[in-house]
Amino acid sequence: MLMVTQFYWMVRKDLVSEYRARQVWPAMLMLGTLVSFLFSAQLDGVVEGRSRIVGMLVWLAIYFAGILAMHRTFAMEQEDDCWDALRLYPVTASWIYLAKFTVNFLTLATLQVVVLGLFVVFSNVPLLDHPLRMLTVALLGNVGLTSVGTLLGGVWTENRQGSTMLAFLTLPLAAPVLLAASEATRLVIDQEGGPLWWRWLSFLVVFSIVFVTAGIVLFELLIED
Amino acid sequence: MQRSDLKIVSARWLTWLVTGLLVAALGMAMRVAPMEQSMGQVQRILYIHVSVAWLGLMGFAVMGVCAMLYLLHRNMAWNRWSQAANEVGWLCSSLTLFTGSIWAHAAWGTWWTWDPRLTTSLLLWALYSSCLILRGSIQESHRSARITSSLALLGLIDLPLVIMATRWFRGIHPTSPEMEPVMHFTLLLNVIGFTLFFSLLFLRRLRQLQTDNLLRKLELEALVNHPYPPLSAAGG
Amino acid sequence: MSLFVITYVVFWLAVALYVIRLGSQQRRLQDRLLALQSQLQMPER
Amino acid sequence: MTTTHKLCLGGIVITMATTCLAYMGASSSWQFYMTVDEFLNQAPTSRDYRVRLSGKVGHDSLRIATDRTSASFTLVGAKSHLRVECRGPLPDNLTEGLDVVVEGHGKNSGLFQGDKVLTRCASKYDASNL
Repeated sequence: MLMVTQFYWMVRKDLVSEYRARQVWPAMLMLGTLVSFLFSAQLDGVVEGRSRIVGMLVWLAIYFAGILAMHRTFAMEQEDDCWDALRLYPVTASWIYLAKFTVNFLTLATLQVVVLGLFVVFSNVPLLDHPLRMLTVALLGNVGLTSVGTLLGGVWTENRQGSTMLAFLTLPLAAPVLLAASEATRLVIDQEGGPLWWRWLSFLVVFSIVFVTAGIVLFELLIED
Repeated sequence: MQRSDLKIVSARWLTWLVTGLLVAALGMAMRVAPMEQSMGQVQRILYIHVSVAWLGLMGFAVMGVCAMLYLLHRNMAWNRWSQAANEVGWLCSSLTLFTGSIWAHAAWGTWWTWDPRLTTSLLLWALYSSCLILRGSIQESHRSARITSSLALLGLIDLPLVIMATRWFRGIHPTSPEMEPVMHFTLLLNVIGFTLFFSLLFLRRLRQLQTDNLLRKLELEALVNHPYPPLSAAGG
Repeated sequence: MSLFVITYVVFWLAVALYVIRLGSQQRRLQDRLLALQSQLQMPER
Repeated sequence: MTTTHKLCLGGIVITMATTCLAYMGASSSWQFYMTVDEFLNQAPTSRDYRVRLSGKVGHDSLRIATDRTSASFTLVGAKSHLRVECRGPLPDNLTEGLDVVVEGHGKNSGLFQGDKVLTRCASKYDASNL
């Protein structure tokens, strides 16, 4: 019970500080919007294979803006030695990981709402004709990206070129999620359910399980000094 | 493993043995082994491709196991093992992709296709590269070792996927085709020769890293005992 | 020249590059060792 | 819980997940390609999407345009066969009786419109008599 309370406070303090200082969300949403704009504008002339391209672009936009945000949630902790204070808090590193994971999940979810909305409006692709399916893909993709991003984000708290390095290092680990999520998104757009869709979905589930577990286990090793 | 145990690296006879083996393997691969019927001369890439592919996988396994040992014992010696394996393994992994791509162009008619074996191998290469970059970009040694080891450990998941990709999933990459006895022997010779050669490179690199570590300690010690470096002598 | 010969040549070039890198690393280590030796042989002040 | 315990636990979960992935791959085969028979067993209406098909080039069926930009042949499976028309770069060693993978999409008329052909290696490496 105590764990849950501590977890709640760790999540809450991040959300409250974000609400007051607005350090992460505006920059992330700005980048997401801009990237979505550019991508959709370029899509105008494309006739064939639109769904395939849109599937990929949506996730690329989410990935780039999302990685920026995940880096910032950790970089934020550097001010006034918040990070050291957080690690002195009597919880195991696994709980810190889960708290950061939750915050990043919520952040990325907001980004997804914006990016998906923009793509629906600007690219004329029926992304939301099967809202439930799209929601499932978005959720699983979010969990996959967040688990990787949060795990490696802890590494680069104080490094100045951290966000570049983070994008660099997460890419090989996040590439399977990006591919699976894009492919699943394409199938949603093309309105193809069936075994292929389920296969990509189950891949996303397995990936998420692996990396959330890895995060709970390895986070301690990554953040100790 | 201490420095003295690595004397074998500098043993002349071993160097000559490996050189001889490699020359024999090269000769067998380029001349003695028969030309393949449907693919022609290009099939001779098989001998180096399979050798370095196997060593790329081996390298990652060594790196992963050493990374785990480092994390358990926090002994920098294991990190040096893992770093040497990382460098040599990355080289082998890159060469696998390169030779494979050329062979694929001749045999399949494309430089690259998203076959399961190819995709997972590319991922393995990306993981190798990430670890390599990570090692160079963090100054503090234990921090760098800890983070790289964690990533190497995570990457270990990809290893069984690469190995089993042709058996578990349907793809265009052949599993282990039957071949003429001469070809088989040539392949075996090549694999053994390359394994010895790259192991030697690995041990050389390992020894360099150990020497570097030792020198660093001695330099620090010398700096403490002789606080004035030769600079002042030059000035006087 | 057939494709496989080119592949072999490039292959060995890449390996040779790594070996050269190892060699230069070795020289650097040797230089450091020499510097250390000369430093240790200096009279103490 | 010590680091060792955590590592062991993590290892178990990750191994299980990988096994699960392997099982999924083995049972439904994470398809790089479909066989001709599998493709033709589907309802004709669902054939109009991009797919890779594997089969043999039928005997006496290969016609290659003189400028090597297009070819047509029969793709033979275990039980059935399919007419393929392919536009795009062709591999140099495309011949009859060879295992190939064709990338493209089906047409309702029973024709398969390909745009890329990959030849598959022989499953046995034989010495050439030359």
